[in-house]
Amino acid sequence: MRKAIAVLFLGFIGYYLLSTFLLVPFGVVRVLEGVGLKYLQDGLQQTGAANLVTSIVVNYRGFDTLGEVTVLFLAATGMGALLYSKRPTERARQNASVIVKTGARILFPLIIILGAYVFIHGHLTPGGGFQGGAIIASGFLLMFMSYRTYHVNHVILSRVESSAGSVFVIIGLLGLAYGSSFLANILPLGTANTLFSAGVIPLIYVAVGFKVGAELTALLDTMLQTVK
Amino acid sequence: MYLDPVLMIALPLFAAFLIPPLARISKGLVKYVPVLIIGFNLYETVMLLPHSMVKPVIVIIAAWAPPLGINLTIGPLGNVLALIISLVGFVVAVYNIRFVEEEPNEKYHMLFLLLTAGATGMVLTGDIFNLFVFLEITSISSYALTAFLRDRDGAEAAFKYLLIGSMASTFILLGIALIYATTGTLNMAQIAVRLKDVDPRIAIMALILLITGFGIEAEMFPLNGWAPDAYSQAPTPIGAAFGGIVVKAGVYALARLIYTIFSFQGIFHFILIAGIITLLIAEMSAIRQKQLKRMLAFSSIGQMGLVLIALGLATTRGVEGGLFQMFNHAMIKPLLFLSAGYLVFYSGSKNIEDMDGMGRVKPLLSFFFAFGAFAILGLPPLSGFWSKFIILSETISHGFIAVATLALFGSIIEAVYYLRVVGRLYFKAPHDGAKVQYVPKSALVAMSILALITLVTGLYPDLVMTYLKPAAAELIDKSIYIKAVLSAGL
Amino acid sequence: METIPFILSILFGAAVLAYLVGKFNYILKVGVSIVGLIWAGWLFLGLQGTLSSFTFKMLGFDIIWRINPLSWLFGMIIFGLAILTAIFSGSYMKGKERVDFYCFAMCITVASMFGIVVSGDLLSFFFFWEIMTWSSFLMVIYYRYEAQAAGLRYFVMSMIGAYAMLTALLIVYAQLGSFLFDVLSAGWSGFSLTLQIWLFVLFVIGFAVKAAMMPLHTWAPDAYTISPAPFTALFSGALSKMGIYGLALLFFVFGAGKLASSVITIQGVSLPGYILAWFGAITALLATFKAIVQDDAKKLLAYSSIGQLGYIILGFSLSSSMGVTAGLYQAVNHSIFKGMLFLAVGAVFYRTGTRKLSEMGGLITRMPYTFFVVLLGIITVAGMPPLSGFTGKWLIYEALIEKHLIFLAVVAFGASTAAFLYLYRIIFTIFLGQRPKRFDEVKEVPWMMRAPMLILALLTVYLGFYPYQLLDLINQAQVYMGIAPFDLSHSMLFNSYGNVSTITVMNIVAVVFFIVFILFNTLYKRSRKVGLKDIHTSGEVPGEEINLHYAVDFYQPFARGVSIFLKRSVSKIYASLADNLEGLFDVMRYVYTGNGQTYALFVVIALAFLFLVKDFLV
Amino acid sequence: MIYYVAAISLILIGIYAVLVKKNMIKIVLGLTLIDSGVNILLVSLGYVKDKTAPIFSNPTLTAGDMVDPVPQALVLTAIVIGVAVTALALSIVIRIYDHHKTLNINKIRELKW
Repeated sequence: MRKAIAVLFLGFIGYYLLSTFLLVPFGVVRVLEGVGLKYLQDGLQQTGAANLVTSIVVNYRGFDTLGEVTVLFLAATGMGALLYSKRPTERARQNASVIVKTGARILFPLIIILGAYVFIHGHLTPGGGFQGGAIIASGFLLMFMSYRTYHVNHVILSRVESSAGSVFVIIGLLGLAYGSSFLANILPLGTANTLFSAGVIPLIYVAVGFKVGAELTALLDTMLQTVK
Repeated sequence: MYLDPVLMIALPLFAAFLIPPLARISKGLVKYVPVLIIGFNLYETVMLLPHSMVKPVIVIIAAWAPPLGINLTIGPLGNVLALIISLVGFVVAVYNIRFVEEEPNEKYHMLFLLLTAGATGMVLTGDIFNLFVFLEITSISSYALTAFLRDRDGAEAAFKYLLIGSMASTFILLGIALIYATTGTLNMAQIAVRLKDVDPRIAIMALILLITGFGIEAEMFPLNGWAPDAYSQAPTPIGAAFGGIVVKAGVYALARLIYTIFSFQGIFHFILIAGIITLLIAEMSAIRQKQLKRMLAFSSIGQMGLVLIALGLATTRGVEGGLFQMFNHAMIKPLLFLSAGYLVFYSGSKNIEDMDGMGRVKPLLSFFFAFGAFAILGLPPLSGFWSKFIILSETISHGFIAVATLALFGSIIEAVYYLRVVGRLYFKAPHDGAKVQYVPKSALVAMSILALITLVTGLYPDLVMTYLKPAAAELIDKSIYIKAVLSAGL
Repeated sequence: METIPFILSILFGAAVLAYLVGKFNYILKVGVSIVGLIWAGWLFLGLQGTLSSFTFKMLGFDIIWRINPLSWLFGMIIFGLAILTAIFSGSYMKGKERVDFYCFAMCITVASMFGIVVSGDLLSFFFFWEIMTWSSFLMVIYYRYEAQAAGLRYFVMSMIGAYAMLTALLIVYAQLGSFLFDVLSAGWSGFSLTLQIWLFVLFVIGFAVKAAMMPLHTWAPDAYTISPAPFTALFSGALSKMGIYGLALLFFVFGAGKLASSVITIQGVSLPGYILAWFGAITALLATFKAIVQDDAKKLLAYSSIGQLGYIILGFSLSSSMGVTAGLYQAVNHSIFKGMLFLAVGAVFYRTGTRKLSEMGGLITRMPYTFFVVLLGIITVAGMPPLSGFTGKWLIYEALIEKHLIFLAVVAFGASTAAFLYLYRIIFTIFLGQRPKRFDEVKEVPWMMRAPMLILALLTVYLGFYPYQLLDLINQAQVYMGIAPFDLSHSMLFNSYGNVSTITVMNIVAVVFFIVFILFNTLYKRSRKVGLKDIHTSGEVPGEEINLHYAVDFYQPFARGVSIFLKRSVSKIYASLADNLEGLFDVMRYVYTGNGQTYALFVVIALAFLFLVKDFLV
Repeated sequence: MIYYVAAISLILIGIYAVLVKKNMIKIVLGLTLIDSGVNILLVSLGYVKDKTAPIFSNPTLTAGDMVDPVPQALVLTAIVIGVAVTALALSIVIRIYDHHKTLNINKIRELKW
């Protein structure tokens, strides 16, 4: 019964959604005056970042990203609050095989380095703080899965989270103090396509990278600790 | 003299990031952080009022003028709502000082701070995707806070809320996608300008998707299934914050959509009808509730129904009434929730029938509850009277006499269930099990602030109305908003 | 400072102050409220004949507070009664709990009633009307435990009435763009006939609830019974008059009376007025029947009050010069005698602790002053010469006969006659007959309570002699309302059916009274006193536990006779209606099934629905 | 166009799971499906035929050669939000499981009417 109703109404919605989206032509430039085009035209000169997605994420729409970081922070905090217990119960994890363990030990530093690379070069190549952070967290996930007793230090994670988040806001506030507005760029843009370019973008992305890495790791750790 | 308004969002986030280290230094200090930060927000919003009333204050972020960058647009409407949110947030934060003993309470304060910051961001931002991001901040902190207490069915309520909330964000994203695909911009003012040239078949779909999404936050029937559960299971101050903060932001988004961004006329009738249905169903459901906070939750939905009616009228006076109702509801419903919280605590039960005789045991608390009940019923000289009066007057002026009659019918139902509770508080013999403890001073201060505001605005409604008039004008005449934003870009 | 807002602030200030200082000292809080009321009343007295007005704007609405002869008349009823009851309460409430609350609600009620009569616009009228509703509600629920159901019923009925009125006045605003009475009276005739009828019905519902007109009276008996005695006097005497005041406004200031010209008239009375007159007459009759079978003294008086208000409505709805005079006169009069009767019953309750008629008796020697007050009171209610009630009743009959409304006159006369039954009951069972032993030590009430009752009693005597001053005031009000003043000279009431000189009537009565008094006194000396159990039932002496009080089943045969009228209680119909509605609401809330998936499904359905109707949303 | 169909199908499948599946973990998976669908839709809206990623990695590229970067930036944000919601949803499910010892959503109806 419920299935039938669900299918019926979803069919309805699907039909209307599709017929509407089909009115939007696919694969062509639709709006000539759109902000997207402006970013493409002026982005490189204005922000100095070769990767325009990064310049949008961190600079033009940096406020969104601050919100985004906050959302992730919220999720970590929320999980911490929800799964809080005075004496965390350890889940009976199985030790992985020797191959996995050894592989993990070798791969772990490499993964971390890759993650760091991705977020440090966020303004030059595809990638950025979020991606790099996710890679770092995946490294920790690998370690969690391989070693039964692998632990991360909560205090350190939390400190990294807090300080990285604060750095983001402080950079923004410095923009307010020394520049024209919150999150405004206060550093020289440098030449595009070099590591030290694009003003504050790399700084913010490094902070985001640390923060995301720490937060995702904390998420994993929280869930592992309380599941019985 | 005001500081850069972006601090109203940046500071709470900053403080939230810093709370974990602070908590390690001193746990006792954390609970004062929200009071301080939201107090600052309150100061900012008050100081901004004279400026925003004259002309919307545009705050540029990251040095990019709109539409390139994100900007905060603090018009009269946004400012008034930010004021409401900060005020409720401040009061609830004061109340929180002694309320939350459960661990990990530094996380609780952090989440609450972010909830307020998110809602403030929602009403201030001028960018539709940024609005979405702040909506998510608000709702994610709400999910977490709903499930915060362990001894209740909070998790269940939170799951329902999350389920529906995620669907809301899906629809909103789809709507934003449609808008971006056709207008090529995310700035609300520019969208409003460009939507004129967009195929109305697409625009109406975008509007429907967005309305459904924000309607969930604004508790529109039948999208409000989450509300009674979440209100009643969340810690009491959070129930108050839902009524005073989250819903207000949702309604703001709704109003911004239908008035400023889109210009479809038929949608107003839909909002009007949705409003009256919401009101009636909520009041009918409330009358047979056994739990006090659940009853308050339904009542809150009913009040939002009244606001929706006012917004659906699409007249200056109607919108003024609706905003006034929002203001009143934001003052009164927290008052009811906060007093109910301690009533529940001292009687040791959530059920209405166990509230017997609390008027004897806790006279001041019961007084605040009764005061709030009278105010929300719209009895003069309390503030609820004026907003109800204006809304009904405007409804009848536009020929919707049936709607007004039904709304009045709802009010009578409301009177019955509120007075039943008030009657129980004062007219039944108290149970033995009632705990006799002192209510913390901070809670009493919080409730007194709200009660005082309710009384003063009731006696002198023009005090608030002076500021609501430009806000309503901003909604009705969208060119004010659009011109202010786009001229900042030049 | 302007006088009117100053009086209002005195009253509200007294309320708050009484509440605040109430925590410390009993005399202080009662003193504050009494002084506040007297001060305000004194200032108000000085406003007679002036056309003082005060205007300001609130939320863009014009607000006007003003005094005119009509409002001055009603204002004096309020203040007179309020001051007397406040003094009475000073002694009555001593030692009771929550006196601060009592004083607060009392002052607020008076302030709101004052606000109602000085309102020159519908907005402030409604504003004060609502304040009056909740403040009197606070009084009704003063006795915590028993009062909840009665209080809730009172409040809900009042809300229904108030909201009917609100709808009407908002429609007026929608039509005219102003809440001012003046604008309304100018604009009323421009409304379409249907609209006029709707507005009329809505306003009448609003006012009739407060005036306890059948079938909207069901709150009154319980609410009157349950509220503290001094307040009941104010409730019945002044608060219910606000409904009458509203009707007066509706007919003669708003211009609903003009409806007469455009609708069918019956014997010179417009159809709405005619229907209303029947409502009034039936209210008078049925309430009297109800009153007769009551055993609770206050309930009896409550029904009596409903009946008397029926008379007043009857007078008003005729819209003739004499009818309105009769209505207004009876309104003032009713305030006086119902005030004194309720106070007297309160005084008896104060000393005996019971309101049950079947438990009292023979108190005449213990409480002679109270007896005297009740005696004068019932004579007034009955409308017998020489006291003030006579003039009122006489005017009503004359007005009915003048319009050739014979049936109405018969009904009204029947009700009046039947009223003797309950009036006799109340004085006989309380004060005459044998006294139960436990009341042997009962003392008369203190002077602070005696004085207000006596003042009211003397007022009825005075008005019996000289109704002219009051009639003169009423005439001024009538001129303001646009009705030809009633023809009177210094001691004569003129009309087409003959003239009455109250002085002559008074003289005759005095002589008759004197003769009867002497006769009675000489005969009384030879009578023998009989105890309550001093009877023989087949040789058995009835034990202590058997209640042989003569007031048990006092009017049993009569009750059987009229049971056909009393069987179908309107309040039962309302109760079952309310129950059924609640049952319906209960079904509605099952929409919230508790299943998160169902809620999600609702969202999907809503979205699909919106998609479906999207063409209407453009 | 096929992207539209695929994305909308993903959304619908996700909603279907949310509406019909009894296991709460599956419902949460449904939510992530919805998220993915929306993200794909967003990205495909920004796609322009024969154009490349918006990165000036070599000097020959000009603005005309690139796809719209804004949807990509939005998707980045949307993904992170999706992750956050999923994480929170899972922790709520853990709490519910601790309390009720079941994952069947029909059995968890303490709050109703």
